[in-house]
Amino acid sequence: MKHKGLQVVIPGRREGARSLTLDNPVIAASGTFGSGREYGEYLDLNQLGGIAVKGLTPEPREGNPLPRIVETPMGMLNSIGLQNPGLEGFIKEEMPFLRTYETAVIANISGNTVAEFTAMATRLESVPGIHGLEVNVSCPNIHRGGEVFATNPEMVQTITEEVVKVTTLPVIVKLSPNVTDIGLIAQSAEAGGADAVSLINTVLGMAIDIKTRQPVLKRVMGGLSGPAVKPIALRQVWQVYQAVKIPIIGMGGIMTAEDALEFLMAGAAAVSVGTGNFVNPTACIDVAEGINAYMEKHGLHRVSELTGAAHKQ
Amino acid sequence: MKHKGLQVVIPGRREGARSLTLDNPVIAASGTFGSGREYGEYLDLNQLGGIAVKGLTPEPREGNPLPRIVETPMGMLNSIGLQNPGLEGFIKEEMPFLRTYETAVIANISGNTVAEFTAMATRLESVPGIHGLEVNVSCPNIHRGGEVFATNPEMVQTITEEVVKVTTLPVIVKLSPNVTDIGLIAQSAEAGGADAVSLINTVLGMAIDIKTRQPVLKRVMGGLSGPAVKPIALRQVWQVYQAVKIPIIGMGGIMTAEDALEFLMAGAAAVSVGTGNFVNPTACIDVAEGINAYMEKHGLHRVSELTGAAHKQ
Amino acid sequence: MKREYTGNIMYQEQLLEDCYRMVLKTDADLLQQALPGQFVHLRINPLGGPLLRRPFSIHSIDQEQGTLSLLYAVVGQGTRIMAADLPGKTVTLLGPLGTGFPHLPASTGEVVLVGGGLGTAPLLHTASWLQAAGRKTRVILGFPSQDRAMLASDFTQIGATVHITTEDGSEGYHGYPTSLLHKVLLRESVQAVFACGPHAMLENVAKVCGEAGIDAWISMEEKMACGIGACLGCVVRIRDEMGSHYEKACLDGPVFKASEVIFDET
Amino acid sequence: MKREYTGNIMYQEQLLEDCYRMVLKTDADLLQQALPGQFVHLRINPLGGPLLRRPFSIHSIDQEQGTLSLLYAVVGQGTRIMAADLPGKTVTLLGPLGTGFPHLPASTGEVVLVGGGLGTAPLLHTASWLQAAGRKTRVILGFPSQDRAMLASDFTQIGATVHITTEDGSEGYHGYPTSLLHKVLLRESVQAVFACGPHAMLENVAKVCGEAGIDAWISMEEKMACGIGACLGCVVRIRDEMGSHYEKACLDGPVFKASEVIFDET
Ligand SMILES: Cc1cc2nc3c(=O)[nH]c(=O)nc-3n(C[C@H](O)[C@H](O)[C@H](O)COP(=O)(O)OP(=O)(O)OC[C@H]3O[C@@H](n4cnc5c(N)ncnc54)[C@H](O)[C@@H]3O)c2cc1C
Ligand SMILES: Cc1cc2nc3c(=O)[nH]c(=O)nc-3n(C[C@H](O)[C@H](O)[C@H](O)COP(=O)(O)OP(=O)(O)OC[C@H]3O[C@@H](n4cnc5c(N)ncnc54)[C@H](O)[C@@H]3O)c2cc1C
Ligand SMILES: Cc1cc2nc3c(=O)[nH]c(=O)nc-3n(C[C@H](O)[C@H](O)[C@H](O)COP(=O)(O)O)c2cc1C
Ligand SMILES: Cc1cc2nc3c(=O)[nH]c(=O)nc-3n(C[C@H](O)[C@H](O)[C@H](O)COP(=O)(O)O)c2cc1C
Ligand code: FES
Ligand code: FES
Repeated sequence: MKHKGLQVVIPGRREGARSLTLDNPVIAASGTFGSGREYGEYLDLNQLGGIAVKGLTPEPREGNPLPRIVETPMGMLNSIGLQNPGLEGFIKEEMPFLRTYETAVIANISGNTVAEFTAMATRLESVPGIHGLEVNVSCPNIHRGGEVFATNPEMVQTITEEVVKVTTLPVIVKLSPNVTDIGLIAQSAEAGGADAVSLINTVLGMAIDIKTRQPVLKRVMGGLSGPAVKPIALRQVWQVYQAVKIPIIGMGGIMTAEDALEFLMAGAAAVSVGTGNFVNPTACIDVAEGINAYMEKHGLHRVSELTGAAHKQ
Repeated sequence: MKHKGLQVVIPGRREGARSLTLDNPVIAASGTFGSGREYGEYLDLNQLGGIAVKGLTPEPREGNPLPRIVETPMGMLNSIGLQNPGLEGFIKEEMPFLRTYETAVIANISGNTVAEFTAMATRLESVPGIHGLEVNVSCPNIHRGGEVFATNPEMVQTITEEVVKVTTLPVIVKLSPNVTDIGLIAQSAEAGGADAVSLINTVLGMAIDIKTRQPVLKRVMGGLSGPAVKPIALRQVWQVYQAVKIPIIGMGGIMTAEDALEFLMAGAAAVSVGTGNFVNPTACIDVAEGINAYMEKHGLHRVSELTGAAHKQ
Repeated sequence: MKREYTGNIMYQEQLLEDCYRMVLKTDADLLQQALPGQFVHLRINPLGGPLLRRPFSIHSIDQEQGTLSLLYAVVGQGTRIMAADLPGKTVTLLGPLGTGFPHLPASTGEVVLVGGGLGTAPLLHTASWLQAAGRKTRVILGFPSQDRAMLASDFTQIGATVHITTEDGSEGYHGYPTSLLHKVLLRESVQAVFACGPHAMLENVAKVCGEAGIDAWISMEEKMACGIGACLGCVVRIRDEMGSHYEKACLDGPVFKASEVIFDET
Repeated sequence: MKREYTGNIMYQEQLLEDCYRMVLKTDADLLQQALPGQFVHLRINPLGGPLLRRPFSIHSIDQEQGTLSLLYAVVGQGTRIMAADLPGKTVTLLGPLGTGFPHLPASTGEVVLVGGGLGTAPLLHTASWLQAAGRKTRVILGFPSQDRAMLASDFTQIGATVHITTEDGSEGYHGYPTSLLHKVLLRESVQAVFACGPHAMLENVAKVCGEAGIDAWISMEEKMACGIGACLGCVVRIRDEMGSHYEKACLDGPVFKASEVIFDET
């Protein structure tokens, strides 16, 4: 879906930084859409607002042993373990394909040290066709006893500062919901120079197989996503909107345009659809069309008129 | 359901403290079962493991304006606002009824200051028929700018210490899931002298009405409960089991015996059913019977054989 | 002990584009107890979602057939599923729940029932019950327009006097049901008014009846979780000597004395 | 563009206490494309839960009737809902998905199909297709006991040679289907083996065929979310020159060359 009223621009905040222009406010969420190839058979990738590609690491990763997914009531747990061909593999195998589309491509990067994040950002700076970086801070920091970066405001600020130093690409910091005060973490990203934040990543959860009396997932815990988490995600988008001034990309359980509108009204400038793609392969486009229809029906001219609407009485 | 194998005893840890004996591991969760009167028409209250009565405050409270409930995918948000007749009202109006049953009655107390908690605990110490205290720390502390007690380890430890000083009743500290590290908070309760912890209270969430473009709940955020939160609750029970030695009462989305068995295996000594009662008014008993059937089928003699089973390989 | 009943869908009748009547075969116990204005709490999809039960007024009862009917509008997930349900499917029911319309003392005055749109649902069972008790029953049914009007014949069949009102005048009285009610109260000897419909209509019923000095009872729709008085989700603010207090729509209501309800909140 | 199809439940047949055959009317597009061993990804309850789609092998296809059938066991929420579904209900389908059994080069050797329990599901469509191509088809169906045995007549009807095996000897060959397979491989001229069933059986098929030097393809059941290759939820470990790598059961499979599958993980 393309037309001026649907466009969302996330301006670069730093000197010389590029901005991110989405044709419409719906981005396919990282890790749920591969590099777009598979869903490209069900929809026209050019109709998306953006594609956040699957999480990348410096080296190829095999990912976790099976089972990797468990269904839960209106949700799912995943423990994919960042299976990916590594940054170079991705650039070689997927970018030529992605460059044939006009849709904004957002590289989602995961590291276990600050250096890994900056190395990936540096490398991506010069890759044609990359429109933005999404910094996935929901990873354990191997230099800090495995503490998850995303739970520590200083670490989030540091990663953000270091990444923005090495790139002119717009930098989106992807926040974890598994924290006491997500507003605080968003402020750290903002203070570190992030151009936007995206949230929520998956909620830590687990399931037990009562037959074997063991956790279903080999790695015990997994990430909960899907409609079950929507109320939590909306609340956190609301809190972050009150905490920071930079744009928010909202996600967590979006299946329909109505869901997406809730996120926009809670404060999101754009949204992502993750698990929803698995249920409905044209979800991203259905959501964009539904937002468009709502805007037409209510005489709205720009998506930004909806962003944060629920905060105004 | 009563027989020796189903009994769960939560020993008092302090000098002179009483212990809590549950006939079976299934307790009706606070706030979802009133004082048992209504559900008493659908089931025999004597068949329950225990009843955690609706949350009590020192003075009567009217609760929040409507709407107070919103359904979400396989969950619900509530914003009841602790409507209750006040501690004295409860003792006068409900305790004579509850004393006619043998089932363990657990008083759930909520305060906005440490003094409110200790005043209620002191008063309940001498009320016949009360078998235990559940200290609901998911309330804002009016002396600390509204910071929720449950998110601050020191405050949790202080409340626990002060409450255990004034009561010989077993003290259960009810933990909030809305924290980065629930193990840490559980350790504070344990260090403060709690006899047990119960978790999870509701997960902070919200919903927006896209017609009015306003939050559905007048108080904006509410507490998410029901099957949607089960994976989160199980994960936190698992984490708390690894963090403390005191017994855990597990809850969050339990609808069936299978759900309850997952909680026991994750580390719970007993479980509570909340939202499940609304869907199935005999849920508590159905769950107890299902646990019993599972134990018989697998030749288990005591519920404790299941507690934490998933931690052993 | 009260218990959950099963309801087996016998058939459905589509009355309007978004309005259906569902006929359920269910237990004689439930049918015998059901008083006018009470409701059932339906678990629409026991094998899946939605999670919570949905409250529906008892629309009519056929003791001989052993059936209960519901009249419902398709507004969200639960009612969308109901509308797609096929005969043979099983739902579960709690009920009859709540406090319905009062048993009035004997009188020659008539009882006027006022229904707004889908609010008509409980009034058919209520009218049958009044007619069976030999009470003169007048029914005022309000709809936006003729193409949304329904059920008049169901009421005349059981012997009630029926007035249709439409907002656009396309059928019957041109105006709101409450303005016709106002006229009826001036003209007829009315003992009491029973009403069900949107909050705004109920508020007007309270006003009109208050001014005329006629007792009125109204049925309130609030969101419900438990449906039996345990969760405190469904409260209605009720006037008292001290000011006001909350009562539970599911247990103390859904029918309340109109003069006692404070409407500001919803 | 690929798209989602709707499937209208025509009827269901209960084959065992917990096993049903569901016949769906669906789009000719889907039916024409469907190759043996491929699957459809079913959204059982588009108006409610469960959330995720469920993968089911294509059991048979009737181009004339425009129908597709699934053979399924009731094991959890989704299949419980399916078993309760009434004719007339609509589900949605993605498919045909995945890579099915290979197109074999012409040969006089027979193709042996080995099915364990519900694993028989894709083999009926496969057998029809082989028979239509003029290939000699032998089917070995393994069940725990006679009262769980089924489908023999469906296979004989289309001209395949059928053997039943039961673990307790109550019908047909006494033993596992793989031990009968072992005998068949010694006795007959077999070009290839296609198998579907529990992991343990597939592992044995791989072993028996490996020892006999016969090519075998097996269909793997892994938990799936997307069903189309995007989520990486359904991987299978495949042997390669460097050691091994993961392939996707939904896209690269569910049928894999038996000699390449590494079974340790599941
Ligand atoms: C005592 C009582 C009697 C009722 N009788 C009837 C009747 O006879 N016919 C009829 O069509 N409707 C009746 N309603 C309203 C009916 O319960 C709702 O329309 C229905 O629950 C909507 O469910 P849904 O899943 O389609 O809508 P959704 O909007 O998806 O429902 C979401 C949640 O909101 C609640 N909800 C939505 N609308 C209403 C409403 N208007 N009132 C109360 N809760 C609501 C639902 O129960 C559910 O918990 C009655 C309500 C009450 C309280
Ligand atoms: C390619 C493929 C083809 C299949 N074909 C058939 C068939 O023809 N007939 C048949 O009866 N079954 C078949 N299965 C298995 C079938 O998908 C599951 O039995 C079904 O999904 C169970 O759903 P449920 O909701 O009843 O069970 P639940 O246990 O409630 O399901 C929970 C989750 O686990 C998954 N799951 C559960 N069991 C299995 C399983 N054995 N394999 C894979 N995922 C599982 C479900 O898909 C769902 O995501 C096939 C599986 C795959 C991968
Ligand atoms: C299977 C799966 C894989 C995911 N992989 C990643 C990832 O690699 N990087 C990342 O930042 N988020 C990842 N996510 C999180 C999603 O991008 C999204 O934040 C989350 O699922 C919530 O949105 P949803 O409820 O719409 O799925 C993954 C989610 C799923 C379900
Ligand atoms: C309507 C409602 C009211 C509640 N009131 C209280 C309360 O007063 N005190 C308390 O500690 N927990 C309260 N809770 C939380 C429950 O006791 C329980 O911790 C939570 O709902 C998770 O369990 P569930 O998913 O089984 O409902 C309430 C929950 C609901 C749904
Ligand atoms: S719906 Fe629970 S008290 Fe009325
Ligand atoms: S199910 Fe998603 S990759 Fe196979």
